[in-house]
Amino acid sequence: MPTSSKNYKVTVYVTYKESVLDPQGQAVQGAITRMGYEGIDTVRIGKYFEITAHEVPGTPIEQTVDSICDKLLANPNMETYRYDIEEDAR
Amino acid sequence: MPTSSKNYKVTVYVTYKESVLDPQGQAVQGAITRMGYEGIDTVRIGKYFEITAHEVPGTPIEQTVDSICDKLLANPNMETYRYDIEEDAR
Amino acid sequence: MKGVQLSEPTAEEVRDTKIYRSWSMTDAEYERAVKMLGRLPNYTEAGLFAVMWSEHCCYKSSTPILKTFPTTGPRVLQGPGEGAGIVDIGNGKAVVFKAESHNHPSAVEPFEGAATGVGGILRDIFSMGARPVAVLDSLRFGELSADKAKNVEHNKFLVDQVVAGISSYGNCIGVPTVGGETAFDSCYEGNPLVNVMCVGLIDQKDIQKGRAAGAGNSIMYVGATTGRDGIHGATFASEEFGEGNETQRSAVQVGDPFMEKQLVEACLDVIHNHNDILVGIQDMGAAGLVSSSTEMASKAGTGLYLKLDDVPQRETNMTPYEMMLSESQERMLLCVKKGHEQEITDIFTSYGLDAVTIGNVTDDGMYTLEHKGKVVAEIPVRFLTDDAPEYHLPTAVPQRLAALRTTDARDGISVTNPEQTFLELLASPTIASKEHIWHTYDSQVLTNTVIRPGSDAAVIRVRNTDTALAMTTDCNGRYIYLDPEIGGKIAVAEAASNIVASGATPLAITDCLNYGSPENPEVMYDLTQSAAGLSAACKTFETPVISGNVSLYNETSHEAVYPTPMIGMVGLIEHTDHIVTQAFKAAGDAVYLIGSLRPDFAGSELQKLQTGSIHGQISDIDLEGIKATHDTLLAAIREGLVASAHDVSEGGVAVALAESAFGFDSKSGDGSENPQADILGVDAKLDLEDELLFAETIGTFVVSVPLTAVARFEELFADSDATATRIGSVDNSGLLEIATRGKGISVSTMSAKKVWKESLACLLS
Amino acid sequence: MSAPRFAVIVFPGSNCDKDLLWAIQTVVGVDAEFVRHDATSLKGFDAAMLPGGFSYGDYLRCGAIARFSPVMEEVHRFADEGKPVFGTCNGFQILCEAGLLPGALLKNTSLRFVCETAEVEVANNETRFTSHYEKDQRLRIPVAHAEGRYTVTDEELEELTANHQIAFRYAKGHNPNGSVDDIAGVTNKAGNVLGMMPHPERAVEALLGSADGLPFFSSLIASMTA
Ligand SMILES: Nc1ncnc2c1ncn2[C@@H]1O[C@H](COP(=O)(O)OP(=O)(O)O)[C@@H](O)[C@H]1O
Ligand SMILES: [Mg+2]
Repeated sequence: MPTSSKNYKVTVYVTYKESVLDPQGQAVQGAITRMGYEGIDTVRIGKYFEITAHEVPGTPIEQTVDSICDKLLANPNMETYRYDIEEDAR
Repeated sequence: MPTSSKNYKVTVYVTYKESVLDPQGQAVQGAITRMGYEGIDTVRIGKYFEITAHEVPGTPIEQTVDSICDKLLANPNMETYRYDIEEDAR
Repeated sequence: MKGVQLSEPTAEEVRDTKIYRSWSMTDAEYERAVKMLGRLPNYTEAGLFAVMWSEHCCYKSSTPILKTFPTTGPRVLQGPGEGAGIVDIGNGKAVVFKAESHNHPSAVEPFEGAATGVGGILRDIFSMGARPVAVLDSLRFGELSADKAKNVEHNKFLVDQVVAGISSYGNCIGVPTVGGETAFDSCYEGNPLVNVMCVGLIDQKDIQKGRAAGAGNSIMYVGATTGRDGIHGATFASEEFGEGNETQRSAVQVGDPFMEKQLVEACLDVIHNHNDILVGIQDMGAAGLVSSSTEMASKAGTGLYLKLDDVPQRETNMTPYEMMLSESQERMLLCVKKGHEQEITDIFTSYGLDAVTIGNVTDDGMYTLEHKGKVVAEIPVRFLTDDAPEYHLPTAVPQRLAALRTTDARDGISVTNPEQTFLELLASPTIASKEHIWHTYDSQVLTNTVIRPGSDAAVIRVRNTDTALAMTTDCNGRYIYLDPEIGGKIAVAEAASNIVASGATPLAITDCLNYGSPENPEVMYDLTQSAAGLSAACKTFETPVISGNVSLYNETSHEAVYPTPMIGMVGLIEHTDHIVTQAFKAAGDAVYLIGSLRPDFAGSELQKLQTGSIHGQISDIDLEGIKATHDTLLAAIREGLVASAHDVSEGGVAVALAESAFGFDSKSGDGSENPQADILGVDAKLDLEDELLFAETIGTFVVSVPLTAVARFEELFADSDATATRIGSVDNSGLLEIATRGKGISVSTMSAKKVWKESLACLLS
Repeated sequence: MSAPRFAVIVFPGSNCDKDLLWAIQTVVGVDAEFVRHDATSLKGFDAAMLPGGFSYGDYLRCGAIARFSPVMEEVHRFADEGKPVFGTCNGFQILCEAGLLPGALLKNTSLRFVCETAEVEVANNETRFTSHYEKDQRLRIPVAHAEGRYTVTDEELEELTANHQIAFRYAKGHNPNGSVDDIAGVTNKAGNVLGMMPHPERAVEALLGSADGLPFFSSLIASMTA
């Protein structure tokens, strides 16, 4: 991996759309309640990706990440995503 | 849920420890490479919890979240976690 | 031999600090290694000795006992010593099987521990060249009710996670989990037992051996990369390394069933289609690279030269010690004819896997490791393998035996309300239906499963033949606890009864010997005596031991587990027409009790239910008599006279009759669950006291016979040394009616079934 | 048309591929062959069959990675040309991810893997995959999955219903996974692509408990030879 170019730390968050039932989140919430914790109202579970990347001349990193999210990391039928890109000193 | 007290939005991130094999991340990374994207170096997958909560008199929210993470959301043998707590206007 | 990494102790420091003790190597063993080598072993070498001479790798305390097992027979093609044992099943085919324990990893990390247990035993099977076709799981946990457990929530968590781990790995890789057993006793709290058995099929011409033969041939590493996974226990405690940071610590092994699926297909491809360039193949199991490679060399009488820099690594700065001992999963070692490495690499690449050459076979008998340009270990192979120590450890009659036998097995037992007792037994987790568990296992993938979980034995048909294989796992640790020798006989007899009840001739067994610490003479007594019982029974039933596994040190600070030699047995069904299940098939069929019930209450579920403990002397069993019963029952089955057969075990004849009624399915009659099905009943009369309904007499069966076959069935038994008593019939009443000399039982089949079927899920929720 | 030839697609991690081949080739007796995920042509084949299993371990979402396999371009072409494309279990999940069928398959509401012989009903016997069944015929076909909860939006469900795209339903009270409207299998609008969670290839031999899947294969073959 080229050292002269920029490095990135990308974080992607994928969650179910509001309208999609998340039984796993419900189960976790139920467990929390049964364990005796108070004050927890709702739990939803999502996926979380930590990606390290480096600059590719001619392709902005945003474009790559956008495309990977759209095509692979999230299923647009039922999920939404967002991401953060940070420059990474390494 | 009481409306007079504070509401919180809690986000918990759970990831494998560095030393633990992450076959899921490897599979995704492989797919990204096969799909022809350049510049992606590593992918690790974690879990992501969106929790809404409300204030419980006498128990700081940090304490509750800490304890839930330790006991339920993360497996201390293999995983680490971090979280953000925000006050939520609702 | 200089130049090991700076952070590592020198050979002198290893000697002076006795660091090897933290690897469970004794001073005497260290001295032995020094003497054999004629010099001080360096850090890496001492580590190799410690791990290769550990109980886990060399069975130093159990070997003398294992040598007493019968291991040969006319059908045995491969006995103990290879990855798995092999038995001829005709038509040029053979069955390959072995069981393995993953108790300790499952106690620490139940999901991954159980999952990697499945992964490990699968590799043993396909490394022989066989395709894995079935998995069985034998599980033991602590109690599930709060009044009997120290930490009931943790016990439930363990059940949940272990089962999830097995299902996740087995389902993903696509090998059906077709059977197993699950029992609960407080002695397993803190030390659950997770034993997994795998059965494979092979064309006899494809049988492989794990050999590294032919100087100059290449040693190739395939599969997953190596990390610091599962390196034994205290090794990386901070004092030793003075660094103590997270990444230096041994990591939990994570299973990657997808990787293993590709590994199975690639390895079988090489074995079936490129056998001319493959010399040997072996899986990397316990003590990973060092164990697999030295064994391959030892079997071929060769030496090895390995260049550790070429070992694919997942983590940075791994030391030779770490690489050699790592137990990263999904890795195999191949010995390949020199010059053909690229062909092998290409095959693995086509499955998305890496295969790299990490060394070669030598003719000097030495095990030589190179790392960063230096030789870091140089030891004769046989020092690590064949010359490992073997101990004849002292035995002592356990004190518990005398104490347990002062009381009569009947003490504390009184059945005043047999119906209630019956329902309580059906609800006890050890007897209750395990559907909640096996429902999460894909038991049908590969489309060979004739009998899924839920009958005495699972049955897999053998494609392109008329034959099928029956398989089961069995062991009631309570009996061994009360009398190791008789208990050992019972374990094999019970497994054989399950096999016979499904219409099969028992072929052979594998085992997992789960015991406490061998340093305890009482444990050694249990081990020795139960092995004697197993051997005696194996001889009678003509089922040699073809493979197995020993798991010692199963104890927590409080107590050792019951001595639990799990028996995995496979039987051959000559024609699929002979397959029988435990489920009643039709109203009107006559019901027989085969054999006669005795007041066998010591260690029974009834005794535990009513007294909260187990005690008393179990009575010896008549192996020859049971064998005669088996032979006659099998003859009846093969003549097509038997509609259903179920052996009497936990809970006694009442439970056996009930389970036969529960299994009925009006659609398929195959015993699979269908709550909508019309329900059958049974009307039986036994000339016995109420208590006897719950006696656990091994070698007795409940059998149903169509009326048209009754005469011939009775004739067969009359001409034999076995007895069959007609006790009633299957009917449409929807009631379980069992009359006795006392009050007897009369309950609705549906309500009893509900108790039995829902209990486990209920207890686990 | 001459005797049809089936392609059984093998993705890394497919594990019902051999079962499907056995059912078609040995039990039903029709020409079938494995085709690797990286094949670039389906020339000479008349139907594409996507088996069950755990393609790429199902590590991201079921079917999400497999849909990018080179062979899927050919499967798309097949579908566009009106040739039959079938997916069971993981195959169904891949077809949904690939957009060849509407909807998605999510975790069972029980959150557990379920392996059982499902009670399935034929909702539409006028497809090329189901013509040898009676309408509403009750079938026993095994299911084995952890992610079989078929999910579509309300509008999509209306459309599916209006277009008679629902081919199979679980019998009332027998829904093993929480699928919307008890849906067990759907076709595309044109009716030449079918996905279903139950495994018809596991129900072709009475010895193994059910032969209710045989008419599925015979319907399909009849539609190809007609
Ligand atoms: N952990 C398990 N995994 C798979 N099947 C199981 C498991 N536990 C029990 N079973 C199945 O449940 C049935 C009853 O088991 P068990 O009571 O041990 O039978 P038996 O007393 O005849 O040996 C068997 O078909 C067995 O295979
Ligand atoms: Mg039995």
